[in-house]
Amino acid sequence: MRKISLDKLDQLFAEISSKSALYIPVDTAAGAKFEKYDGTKKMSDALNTVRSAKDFFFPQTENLVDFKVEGKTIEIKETVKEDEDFVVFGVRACDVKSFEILDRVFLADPVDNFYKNRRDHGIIVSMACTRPAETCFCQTFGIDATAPAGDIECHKTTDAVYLEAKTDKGAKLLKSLNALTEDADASAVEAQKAQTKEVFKKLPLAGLDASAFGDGKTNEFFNAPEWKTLSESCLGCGTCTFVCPTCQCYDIKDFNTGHEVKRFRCWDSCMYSDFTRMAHGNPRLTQVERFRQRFMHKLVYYPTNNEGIFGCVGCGRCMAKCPINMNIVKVMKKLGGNK
Amino acid sequence: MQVNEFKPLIVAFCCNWCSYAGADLAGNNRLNYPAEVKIVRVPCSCRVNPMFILRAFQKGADGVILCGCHPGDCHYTSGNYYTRRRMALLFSMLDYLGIEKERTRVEWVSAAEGAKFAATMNDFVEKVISLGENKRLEDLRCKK
Amino acid sequence: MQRIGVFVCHCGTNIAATVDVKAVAEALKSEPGVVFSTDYQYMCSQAGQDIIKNAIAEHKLTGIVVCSCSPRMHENTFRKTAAAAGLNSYMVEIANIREQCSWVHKDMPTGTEKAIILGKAAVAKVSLNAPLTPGESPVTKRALVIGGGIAGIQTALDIADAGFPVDIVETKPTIGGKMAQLDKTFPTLDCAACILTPKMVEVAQNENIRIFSYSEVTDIKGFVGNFDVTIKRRARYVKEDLCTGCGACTEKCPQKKVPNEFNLGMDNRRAIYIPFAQAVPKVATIDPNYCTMLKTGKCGVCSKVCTAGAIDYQAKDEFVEEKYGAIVAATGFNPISMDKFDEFAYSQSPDVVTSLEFERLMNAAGPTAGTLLRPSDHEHPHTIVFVQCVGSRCSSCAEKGKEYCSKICCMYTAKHAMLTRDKYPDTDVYVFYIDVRTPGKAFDEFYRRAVEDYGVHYIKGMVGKVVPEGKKLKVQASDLLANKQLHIDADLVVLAAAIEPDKSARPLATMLTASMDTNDFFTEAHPKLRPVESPTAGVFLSGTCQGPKDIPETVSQAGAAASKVIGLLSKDKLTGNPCVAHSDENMCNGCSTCANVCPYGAITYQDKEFRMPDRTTKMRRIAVVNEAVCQGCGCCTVACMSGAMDLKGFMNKQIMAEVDAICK
Amino acid sequence: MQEIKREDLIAKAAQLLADGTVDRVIGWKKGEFDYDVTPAVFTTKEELENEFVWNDFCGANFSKYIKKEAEKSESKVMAFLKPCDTYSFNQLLTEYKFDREKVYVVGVPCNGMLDDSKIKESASGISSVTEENGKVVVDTLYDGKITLERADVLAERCANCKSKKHAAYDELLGTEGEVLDSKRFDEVEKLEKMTPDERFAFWQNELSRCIRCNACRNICPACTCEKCVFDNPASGVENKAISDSFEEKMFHIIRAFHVVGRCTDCGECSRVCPQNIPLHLLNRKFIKDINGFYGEYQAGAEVGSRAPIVDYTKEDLEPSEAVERGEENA
Amino acid sequence: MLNKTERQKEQILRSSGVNPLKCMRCGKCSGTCPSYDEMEYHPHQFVYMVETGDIETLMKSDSIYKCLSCFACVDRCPRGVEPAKLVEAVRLMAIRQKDANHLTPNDIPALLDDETPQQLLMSAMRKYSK
Repeated sequence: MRKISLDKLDQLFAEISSKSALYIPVDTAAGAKFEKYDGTKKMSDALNTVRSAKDFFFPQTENLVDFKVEGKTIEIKETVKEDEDFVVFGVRACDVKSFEILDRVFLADPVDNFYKNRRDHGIIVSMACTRPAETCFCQTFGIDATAPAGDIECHKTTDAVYLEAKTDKGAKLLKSLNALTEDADASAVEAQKAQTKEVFKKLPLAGLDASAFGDGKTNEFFNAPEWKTLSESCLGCGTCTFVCPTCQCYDIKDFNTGHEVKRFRCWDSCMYSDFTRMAHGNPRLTQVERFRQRFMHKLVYYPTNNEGIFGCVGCGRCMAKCPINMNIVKVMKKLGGNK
Repeated sequence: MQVNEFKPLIVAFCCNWCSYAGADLAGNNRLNYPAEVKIVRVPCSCRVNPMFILRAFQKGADGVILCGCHPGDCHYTSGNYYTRRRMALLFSMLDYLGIEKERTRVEWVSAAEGAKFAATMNDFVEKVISLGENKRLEDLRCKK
Repeated sequence: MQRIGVFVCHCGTNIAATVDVKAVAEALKSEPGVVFSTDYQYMCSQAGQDIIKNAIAEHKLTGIVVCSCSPRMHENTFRKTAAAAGLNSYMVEIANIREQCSWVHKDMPTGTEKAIILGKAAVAKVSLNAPLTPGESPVTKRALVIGGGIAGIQTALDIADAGFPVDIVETKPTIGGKMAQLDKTFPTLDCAACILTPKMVEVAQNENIRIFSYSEVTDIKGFVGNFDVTIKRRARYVKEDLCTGCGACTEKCPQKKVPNEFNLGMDNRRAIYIPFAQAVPKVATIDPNYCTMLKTGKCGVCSKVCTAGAIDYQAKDEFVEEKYGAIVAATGFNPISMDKFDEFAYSQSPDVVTSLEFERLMNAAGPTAGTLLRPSDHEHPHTIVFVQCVGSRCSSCAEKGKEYCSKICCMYTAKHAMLTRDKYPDTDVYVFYIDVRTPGKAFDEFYRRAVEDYGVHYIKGMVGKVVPEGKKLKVQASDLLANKQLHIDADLVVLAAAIEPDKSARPLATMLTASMDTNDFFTEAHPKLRPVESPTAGVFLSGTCQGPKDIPETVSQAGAAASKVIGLLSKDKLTGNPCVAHSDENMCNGCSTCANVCPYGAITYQDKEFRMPDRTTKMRRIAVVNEAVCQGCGCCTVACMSGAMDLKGFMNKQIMAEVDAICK
Repeated sequence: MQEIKREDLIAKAAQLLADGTVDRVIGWKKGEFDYDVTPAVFTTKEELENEFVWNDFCGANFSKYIKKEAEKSESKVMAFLKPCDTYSFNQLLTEYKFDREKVYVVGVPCNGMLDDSKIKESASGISSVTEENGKVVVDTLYDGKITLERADVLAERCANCKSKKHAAYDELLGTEGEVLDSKRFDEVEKLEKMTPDERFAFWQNELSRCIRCNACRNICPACTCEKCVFDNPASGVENKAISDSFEEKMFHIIRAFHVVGRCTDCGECSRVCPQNIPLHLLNRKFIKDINGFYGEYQAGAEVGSRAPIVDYTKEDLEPSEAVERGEENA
Repeated sequence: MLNKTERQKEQILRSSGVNPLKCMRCGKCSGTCPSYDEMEYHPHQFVYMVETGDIETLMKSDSIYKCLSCFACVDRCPRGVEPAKLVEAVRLMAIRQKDANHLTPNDIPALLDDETPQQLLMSAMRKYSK
């Protein structure tokens, strides 16, 4: 484990950003947000960014291919290009875990080149949590927010940041920063971790249990009458899916610029009435089915296809941002018999 | 004469009954105006949806002008009165968003005002040239 | 995918001198959908049109673009060409490369470049065109005239003369309107009754005309050619078919104290009455507000004296429903109320009268049997002051007067002044005027005669106040030319009250979805070119309901309205403009925004049941455009938020495709 | 603190359910915390007693739910409406969005709602939000009790409340308020006073955060189209996600334009925006312009009123004057 | 730059709020004026003379003090021109030009005689309380 005092953190950022693009969470009027480090920005102390870190690997829109129509001939232009290395600093445990969930979708056969390319070039420097919010429930899914992993795992104390490489990629980066950091003992952060763990036990959602859900529970929940009442208040907007670190659905569309056609993909939301619309229409006829889809996907379908791993990381963003405060916790409690 | 002269792209929506005829009259009288002006014929100025105007800017127009019958002379009696309100509000909003107000204009041109049509277009193109390329309402994807 | 043919015209050298037409034809060849492209000297010539026709057949074209002169010149020509070759005539688009290109640009490269872009825009549009067929609707060959004054009478007579049945609906017990109350008419001084009553009789005798007197229109549905109208026939308690108009009842009726509205309340009539001797229909009417029998059940005198047995105290309002192809509004005018003009003491002195009251005082059938007597003491007035523009041209307070000029006052005041001086040379007649407005045939000569031959004192200036004092009316006025204030002791003051549209016009306009101006005059479809038509198709305007006018003008407008009606009714079917609005019922929200902006009232709403995706059904309010009424301005398409409303021939996607092509 | 008590609302709802006036009640349902209230439909007294809440976080406007519920069945539904909600209610009626007879409106006075995101700026790990002596007391996991001034955490729209008077109701609980002299256009004026460059920078910064989640549109009482042009591939402007900064502007300009004369300034768009974009400043600009150009107009103040955008006078100002006038104000 | 006439006119229009262009020269103001015969220039002439900028003449004329400020002309004018306000504005200009009021309200009682109508008293109050 290495350590750097807080007053030297800027130097660390400067050093990293001199070699590759560096993104750190910064405070803005509209909450914390990952921004490219430009030598002046200060790292945010906020628990989490408003949008998740999935944008780094799976951006909201990205161009897949361009067609150029010249008279009556069509020329196809590939747009995939080799990315440069980049470092994302300060990713919380929940978001780190979300990458694993996305990997299982995008890196499975057939591999998504666009995603893989970014994943290969991205180095994740995580940051352990010390002050979880009342909306946090990552522990429900077995995530230890005090041990966020990533390529390098960080712990921030009152005076220093402790860094520990978790992967080879991380070790390589950390080594390159040796001049700025000093050796430290892993025990230096143990007390803080223990303290944080105690806080986690006291969180209002600490008792939330996902065990009722998971692999093979489709029949049990699919026709539950509660979906109707739960979905009643849903407006069908895409806020939850767009702030969610694990939502991975996308749509592919063409845009005619006048001189060429850009085929791009963009995030889609199962809450939308035209989600997976086919010639006969949307297979999910009303908001009840669309609403069910989102939660069944996170809690049942995904685990069924992925060795029981849940498709939710308990980051609490949807709880904070839903316009009418309907969220996965309420769904789990109602259907899973929690409290 | 400037080198690398900026040639703006101007879309002019003209109502069929007055302004389009006014443009024809400008032609009949051989009154020159810049070729950058391209006219789209609509039945009435009230047919012009704000979306058409934004669409033109998106696709690369540097200025959009809307021409209709003089208030009170609308072929459909009241169409241009609605145009006037809609565009007053739309243009005020564009201005509020910081978009150069000289890029949009409404002008009333009757079928007898060929000279006014040509003069209006000359003036409008000149104003747009002085503003330069449309940057604030452009769609980068549409840039060549 | 469309198969589009492009035809570039040289127009001699008109186009070809500044546009490289061959290059244009060549460039457009590679546009999507274009399968044929050529150029020719004169596309509009027979030979040129043959090229188009042959190409349509040979290349199985589904759409054509002609790059030529303005569509205002030859769009119809090429549409006919296309139709002759079996192509829908709305699959033609014109790129205007003459008036809007070759004639306004000087050099060849510029002109050619622009012409190509205009051509591309036309190709982009035509590739989204859909064949359009004009809608047809049948025409009910019957006209309705609302209002039985001289305007309504003349319109009805002219329509009936052309062989079409006409119904006149009149709220009063008799037709005749305001003209029946007049004494003489300017500028020829014919007696109004002498020229009007023969026409009234003609109406009564015309087999094509039905009169619904003492009736009103209560509901209008439908559209041009197909109006469904409900007419309420108010109970007159006298059977029209039995009453002979002998007048026995009106002489014997014991209720004598009913203000006579025909004489503007200056004398009384009975509870059962015939408004005037030449009334049409000449049928008595019982006034339910005054009839003792109807009010208390005791009397029945009229029933006893009626030898025809026409009295029916049990009569009820009846409703008649009828179909019409055209409706003419001829609701006329009224003088405005003088109650608020305290300065002229109208409410204080019976000797301050309006001009219409003065007409009755001069009229042989009036309350004074034609002798000019003061209403207060029935003495002969020696000094008469006429005040013009009372309530007209008055912009300061809307509740008092009208901002417009009432147009007829100058002339009738000159007439009154002249007639007074003619009959009673011993009277002093003063006319206070702001301007004397006499445009019209023989009008100014008429006014000058009043001044020069009859010695009427015309004074430029306005009366400031009238104060009744003893038997006199103290008139204080300014003489602007002499720069003096005048004080006149008058015996009679006559106010030329402004005129306003009849109060029934506003609710009628609502029923007709016809538009009105702020003064409640009906608006014309076009103020210059379509002055007798309302913007609402099938609705026509006759007389003062459209604006102040005198009798000659009213009669000519009535004839014009009639000719428009005849033109409409002589068609068996109405063929509409196919470029009309259309609402996609699946997207329509039924919010009524489109109907709010439609100048023609072409949009109505209906509840329709929709199958929802989850197999339930839902009733939804949706807009329906009446294609026979829609004129295709497209105002509704922008008002519509959801984009449900679109305009055929100028669809959103077509206009956007043009914009895209221009900006490419 | 709300002047009227939860118990009074429950009693009223229970009474209307009991006497058969209505068979459903639209109200607010308690959540996991004190601040995450959800609109819900209640059908029994028990449900109401267990889950109904009425507190400083009951900001949600029920318009969308009223429309949905009124379409559902022939029977009557009851809705609690705050003064600002009643304007939306009337506006929907003006547009024939539901049958007035199917809704029983109980007006409730409102003392302003709190903005939980403002509370979260000063407190983290919130365990409860209560009120003591007119101040907001937030109990937290880390910093104990934090006391906040109510005015500091009041929602923007409530701080600039336009009316405490209900525009519609069948029955009113508590006392009726007044139409207020609101300062709601101050922010718009501030923007108008900026230079065009500053304004452009301001909006570029704000709108660039848009993630096109559609929350603003889906919550908006005026956005009740069967199919939104931005969802309709045939409209030519559909965009599911924003690929270019142009589309952010396009979406927000057109959305604001589509609600011109229909927006009641309920402020829901700004409340729900996950990116805190001050969308109400767009709508208020239109409202301010309408008031300035065509005379005061409040959408939803009465049912059936004709919005200025679908009306005209012959003396209206020209579009060029409209822009000039904006500058004169500056 | 405005010349003196224009400046005076501008000031009169501004202080009176009257638009003389609305006048259609009907003369009803003069027809209704109770003080007509006392005045050298009559209400309608005020309107016209202000319109043409002939304000010096009006200021020199006694007419400005003969107006009773009864506002009959204002009430009766069909075009809402409000001639009395013009008279008042010219009067104020004249007074201000002299740099002082020649009468204070306290001076008035001494000047009253029994035959002075109440209306005049009222107009005097209006005139000199400014």
